[in-house]
Amino acid sequence: MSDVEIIGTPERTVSRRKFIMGVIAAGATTSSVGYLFKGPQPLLGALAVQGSVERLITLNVNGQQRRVDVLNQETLAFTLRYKLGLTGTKLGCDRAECGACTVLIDGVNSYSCSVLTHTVRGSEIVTIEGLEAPDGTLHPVQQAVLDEGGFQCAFCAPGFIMSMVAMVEANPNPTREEAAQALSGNLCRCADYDKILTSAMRAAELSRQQA
Amino acid sequence: MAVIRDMIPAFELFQPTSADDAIELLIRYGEDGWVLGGGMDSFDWWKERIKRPTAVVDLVNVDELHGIRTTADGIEIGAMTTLTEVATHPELLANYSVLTDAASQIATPQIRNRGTIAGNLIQDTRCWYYRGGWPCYRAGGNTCYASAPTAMNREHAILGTSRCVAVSPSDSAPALIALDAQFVIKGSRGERVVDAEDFFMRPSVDIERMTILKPGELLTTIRIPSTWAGATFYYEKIEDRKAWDFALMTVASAMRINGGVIEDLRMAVNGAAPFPIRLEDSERVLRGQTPSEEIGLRAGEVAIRDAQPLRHNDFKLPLMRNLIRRAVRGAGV
Amino acid sequence: MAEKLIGQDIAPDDLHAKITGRAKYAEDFKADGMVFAKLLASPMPHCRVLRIDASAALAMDGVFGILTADEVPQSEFGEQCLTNEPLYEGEAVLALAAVDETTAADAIELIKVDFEPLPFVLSPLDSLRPGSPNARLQGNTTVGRDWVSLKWTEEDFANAPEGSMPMPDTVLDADGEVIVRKATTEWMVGDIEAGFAAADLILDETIVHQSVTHHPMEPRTTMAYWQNGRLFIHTSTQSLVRTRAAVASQLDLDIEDVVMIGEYCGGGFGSKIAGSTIQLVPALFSRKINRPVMLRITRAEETYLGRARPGMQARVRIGFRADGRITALDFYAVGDGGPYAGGDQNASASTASLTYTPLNMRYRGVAMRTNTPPKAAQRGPGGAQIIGMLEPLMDKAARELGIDRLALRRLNAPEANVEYGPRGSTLTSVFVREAIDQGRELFGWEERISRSGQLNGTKRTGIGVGVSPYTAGSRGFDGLLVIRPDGIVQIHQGLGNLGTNSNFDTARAAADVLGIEWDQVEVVFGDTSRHLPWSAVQAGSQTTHAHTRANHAAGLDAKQKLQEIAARDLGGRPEDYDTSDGRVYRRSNPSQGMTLGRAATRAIQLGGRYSGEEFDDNLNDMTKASVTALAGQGLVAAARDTFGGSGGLQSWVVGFAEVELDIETGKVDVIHYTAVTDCGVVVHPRGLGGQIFGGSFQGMGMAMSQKWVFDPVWGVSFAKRLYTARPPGILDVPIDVQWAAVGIPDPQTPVGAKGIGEPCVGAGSAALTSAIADALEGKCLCRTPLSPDVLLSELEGREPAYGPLDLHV
Amino acid sequence: MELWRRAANPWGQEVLIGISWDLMWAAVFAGLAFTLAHAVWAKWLAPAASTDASGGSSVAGLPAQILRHALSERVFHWVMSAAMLVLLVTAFAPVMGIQFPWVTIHWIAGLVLTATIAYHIVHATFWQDFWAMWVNGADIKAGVAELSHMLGRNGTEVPKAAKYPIDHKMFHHGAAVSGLVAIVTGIFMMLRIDTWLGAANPYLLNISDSSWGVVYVVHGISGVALFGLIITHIYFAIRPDKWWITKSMIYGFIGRDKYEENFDPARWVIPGAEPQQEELVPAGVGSPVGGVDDAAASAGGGDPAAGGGDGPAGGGDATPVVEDAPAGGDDEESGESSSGERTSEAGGLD
Repeated sequence: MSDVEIIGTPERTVSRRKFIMGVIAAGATTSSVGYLFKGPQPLLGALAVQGSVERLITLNVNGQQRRVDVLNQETLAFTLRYKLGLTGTKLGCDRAECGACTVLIDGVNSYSCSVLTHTVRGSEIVTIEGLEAPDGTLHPVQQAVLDEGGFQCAFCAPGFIMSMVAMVEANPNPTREEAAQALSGNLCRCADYDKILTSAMRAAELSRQQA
Repeated sequence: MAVIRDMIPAFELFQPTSADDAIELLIRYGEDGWVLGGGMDSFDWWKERIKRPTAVVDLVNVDELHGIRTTADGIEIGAMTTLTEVATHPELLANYSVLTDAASQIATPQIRNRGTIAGNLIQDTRCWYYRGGWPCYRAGGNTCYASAPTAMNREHAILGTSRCVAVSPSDSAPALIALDAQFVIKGSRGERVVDAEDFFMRPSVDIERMTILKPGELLTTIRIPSTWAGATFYYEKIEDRKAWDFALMTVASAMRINGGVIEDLRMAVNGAAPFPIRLEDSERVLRGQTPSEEIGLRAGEVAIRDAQPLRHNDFKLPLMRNLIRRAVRGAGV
Repeated sequence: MAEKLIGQDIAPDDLHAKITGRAKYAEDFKADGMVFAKLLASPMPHCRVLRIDASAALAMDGVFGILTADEVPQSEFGEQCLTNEPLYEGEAVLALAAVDETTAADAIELIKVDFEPLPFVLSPLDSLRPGSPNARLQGNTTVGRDWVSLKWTEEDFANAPEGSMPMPDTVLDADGEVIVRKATTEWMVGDIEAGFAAADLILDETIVHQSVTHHPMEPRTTMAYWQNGRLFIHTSTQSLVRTRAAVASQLDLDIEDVVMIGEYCGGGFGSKIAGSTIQLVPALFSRKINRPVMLRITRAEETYLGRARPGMQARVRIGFRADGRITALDFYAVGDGGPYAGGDQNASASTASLTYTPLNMRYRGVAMRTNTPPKAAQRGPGGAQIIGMLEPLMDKAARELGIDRLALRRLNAPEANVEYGPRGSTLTSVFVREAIDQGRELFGWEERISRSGQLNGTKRTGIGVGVSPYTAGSRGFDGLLVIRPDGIVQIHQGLGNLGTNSNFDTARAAADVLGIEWDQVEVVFGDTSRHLPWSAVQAGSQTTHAHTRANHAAGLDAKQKLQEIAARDLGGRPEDYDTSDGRVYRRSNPSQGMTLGRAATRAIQLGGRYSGEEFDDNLNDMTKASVTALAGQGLVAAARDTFGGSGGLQSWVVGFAEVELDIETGKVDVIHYTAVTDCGVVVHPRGLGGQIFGGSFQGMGMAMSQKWVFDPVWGVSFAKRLYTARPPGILDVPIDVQWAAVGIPDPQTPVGAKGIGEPCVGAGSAALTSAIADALEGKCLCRTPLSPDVLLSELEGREPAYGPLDLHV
Repeated sequence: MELWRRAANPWGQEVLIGISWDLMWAAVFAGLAFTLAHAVWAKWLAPAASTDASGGSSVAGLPAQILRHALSERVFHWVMSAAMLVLLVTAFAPVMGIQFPWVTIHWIAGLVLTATIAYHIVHATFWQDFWAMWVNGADIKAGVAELSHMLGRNGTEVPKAAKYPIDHKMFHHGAAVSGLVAIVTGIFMMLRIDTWLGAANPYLLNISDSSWGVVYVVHGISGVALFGLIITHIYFAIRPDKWWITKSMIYGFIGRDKYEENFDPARWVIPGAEPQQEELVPAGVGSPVGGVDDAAASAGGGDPAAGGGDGPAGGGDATPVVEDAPAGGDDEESGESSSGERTSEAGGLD
């Protein structure tokens, strides 16, 4: 043992009851997976001010209406990953600096780490899980990536793929430079950019064929 | 500081549907209130837990703040218009391309898709001492760490400093100054309209704010007069990486050239000072002149006459001079 | 006969999961009752924890306790997962667990820790100055296993020319015993003074290479829980079975009591070779509070805890003969090892020795500790730094001697019989001259070099080349496969899965021995409960070489067993049988044979060594345990790589770049990049291309933009965000690129393949430093990163942006 | 109310960074409350003028106008006041919401203040009666009596004052201490901004950030104290019943009647007049010698005639220091002739 004085240990044993209380305090009993966030207890209820948001909302994700309990300060990335179990959306930096969390909000690629879930309540959200058809047919972009041997570690892949989807919608016939511009908000630390660009060009090609 | 914060503290969230309601809420919460536009700056502060608003007023549902309108004497951009919308708007592309050039080079596509034109103008400085939560002047403390002789200040200011040497990070600001834009500010006592170049706070006046906006005020509209429509524009941004990075320096100019002579012009840079600066001295040098390498160089030299580099940002002097030269060259030497 | 799988473009098996979002990385798991841990990190670069008051935090609802340094395994010299004497800003002091992360963050803020600041040092050279602080209380470096406080004298510093790094000599007595030590590692091959005497041109340069954080996309998150004394740990690691072994050893557990799940790893580049120290926190915390603990690492924490490539301050003197041959290379380096290691400079020295084969060489290295985040191997450790710094100097020499830059490199490049480094190391093969020649053609050297220095508007063209070797393999690991009664060949792989495709690509070696199609193969990986063989660490570009061999061995074992079963059932001798297209059959009468599935059923019936009940004793214990667990499930083949060989493995990448330097802004655009590699047989062309360009682009980022910045007064880091650390994005790398492989098999390995991950970084970095120097009309700035500020100051003839020995800028 | 502003330094240690601006508001409030209370008291509650045992002074040979502040003192006072006002305005107006570029003005005004104070210290030490501002036993007695009187003990006799009554002296000392502290801390603080002293360098002198915090706090406290003091000072200066004192800081003179009414001739000896008692000033210092050469304007105002530098000057010259005003104005203005000027008057922060 070192001679560091530690106040608070040996800590009290946390009883099962305490745990449950903690969970309730965290306002997370309504969701089986949603205990990531603590709510603003002091303000809740006491301040039913006009214009303030309600916590239980309906979110349109991948074409489904999902009822979900969302805290005020919750980002879309957290709601997707921890409330809705859509862990395909990755958190690489949580600061709009890497693009791993990119999803489509009303068809536009956006960093889900940097938007409040409440802000996009009325929007259509599409994540990587929403691209594949119910019968397992891959989205042309996914197919293109598969054809071209895809990514390396692929932690950035869901974000890149969502940006490619936005790209082929906005510009189905891009040059390689334009594709690079369209994907410039996504970082790949494996720097597999050449293969990614080739995949993007193939994605545009497959999309054109499908259209 | 190595305290890893990361999780956003709780706040009350409001989504009013009108600017007036938003202003009312902001007045009610005063310094504890926070305007949420695109959020590209806000989230950073919240996640770092350096700024902890009690109430956040999300403007997403305030329709009157969205959109681009052509008016009798120019064009109006709602504060909540995204940078992508600005960068791709046909009328802006056709007649005010200095602004679309600027907007299209901001950060990344995703940031432009959510980030707003007002947010780009209002965003806080990126001085890493300040953003790191150091108790500097701008944070209400009594020190500028960034101007110390030992400091790492490659990105910092060479002009217009006063205790604080942080730079304004806005890429769209110099373009709007070049276009002689006006900003409409709404508050509890109605509207006021200010010139773009007067919108940005000098640290000598208030070291803790980047703009003249007071708590309870909203920037609602950007008005671009038709004065400079279709003029000869130049915009250039120099940054380290071609995406994400804040500018080391940007230059924007609008010139009216007639018979090979610069009849009139407006020119601004950012990344040089704690606020975007209009280059009136350079404009004076250039007005009435035929664009040439020599006059461009002179305009550049004039602009950096009073510049005072810190230990690591001496390069900004030649950079600023050269960008001004290039703007003149862009007018067709 | 099935076409050989080696050499084909086959999409890796896990790609479908990766592109649909099904691939689960460590952070994507949850377990019933899981709680979240957060770290309290040191705000100071060096301090001592005096007192921790966690009472307010522990009183919060939803808080489950704290874990302190007193409760984690102690380590006298090395790094602990939590510490009471933080040695860098951001080092973890304690962890707190709570019901959710916001509660944990709120609670952490309530913990009061009294820190006593201690002296700190950021730059390794500073720690050599007389009277300067040491990074550790014990000293600033180690000699043998002893800590020492190594200082140079004022005289040593005064003796160096202005702006140059000193090169003080260690003082020896008559018997060669050290009287006054100046460096921690010294060696000499040949006679350095004679070498310089024979030189017609001597270059003498001080060089500074930044440290750069690895910054894998996935932070090193870990989730752990215990069941009946067994640890289940989901973690982000480059290796798998080796990380499992490391965790078992650190926690003093039986290896069988650690179940490690790491199916996907979001990048490592050397920073997660055996996982990471911090992964012990959830394991220990979970045991303490008896519930699953998730420790989600943030990007800022990743910057602190996530390792970095060691920077160095160095000086090099190189003597050239008039024909360009290097007669003497004198390299003196002070390496930044962070608080726990010694830096990369020794590897730099041996890489220089191999790349340029100087006739005489002296190396002196000082392995310094600093109070900066821990350093670790990063893709081409030591090699990437020295190649990036020396290649522009080769150009400078060529320029001054009036000879072709490629010719100078070719002249000094090693041949097959090379002996390099202090111990005269040898190689299995080397075809770098072939790579240079092929690159000359592919890049169009003659045409492009004619554009060197041309000014187009404000942009000046620069042509650069980097010749970069690095380690590419090891030997002696195990292969393990099961041929199931359904005919599927289940190939078990104990490697990590960080996107190099090693698990899949090296499995091809076994499949090729059996002559089967890829769709008959199922690769088992990523979860130690699935019975994996002992493997190399996924580092040092070992796996392509090591595991094509191991899988080749397992394939031969399987084939042998198939032949024996066939001979037993169908008559004849085993040698009469061959395997291909999912069958084992008689060579003389292919219709006579059986499917692999049938043979597997027979193997189960036969038992013994056919079904894994018996196995070779030379297998590793972990492989033996896996074979035992798999026994009876089919035809079990397990074999150790005993193919042998002499000499080390090195692969080469020769990178060629054309850049345009804007002389008014200092901005560099990379117009074109060509890379040619000597990595033996190409296993997976598309994967190889990805590795070459990815590594090269990482090197370009290192050369041009990537930052590592500290405030010198407070010792606090700034480049801890991605937007301040500036790893290259898709717009910063060239779009016009091409690659080729020499493709000559390594003669000492059955498959002929060598690894490739490492040398690309040095090639990319050096091609740019060389091209930028070319665009500066030969001026070598000898530092990284060559960002616009540095270049513009040079172009404008202003005072340099940084002092010649300034580090951490 | 917070007293201090604290912040975490870059190492997370809590350090002082300055005073809370609440303190400024407290000073404003205290100053205004005091003046209000005093005004109310003076208008409605003040007891009748005290009776002094000595009654109205009557000193033979008193001129009609008595010089109270020499020109040099008055110039000093007003320059210093201007600097002080500028300092207070530049310090506190931005905090109150009136924003302008204040820093440069503030430190330049600070340098002006420093120069005036330095002049004053030297002047008071070597050319003036340094001890005239000293609080002595008589002052304290007078102060106690005055207080008793103010508290309504009507019978109390309040002795007449020396040249500077105790309240003036206390104000002077309060302002002197606050001012000096503000000056010393302010000069340190200039190291942390770009000034003529050089570029900002927070690490100069190697002072720890917590010590810097103390410097800022002390500067803040002295500033706030000055703010409060100046509020009350201005209040008294503009009160009609004190206007004659204020005027003396403008024109230099008080009327004979005021002298006789308020001052003890024994304690403020007018040279040339007949002292009735031993002077109280310590031996060896500033015997009442002449020297006001530069007497100024007419007490009645209007005619700004300058006193000649010729006549009454001269060290040790016992010529009357006061002429009837207005003095003949044919000489050229000269406020500077007084190298030998010695009076018993301490220049005052009156």
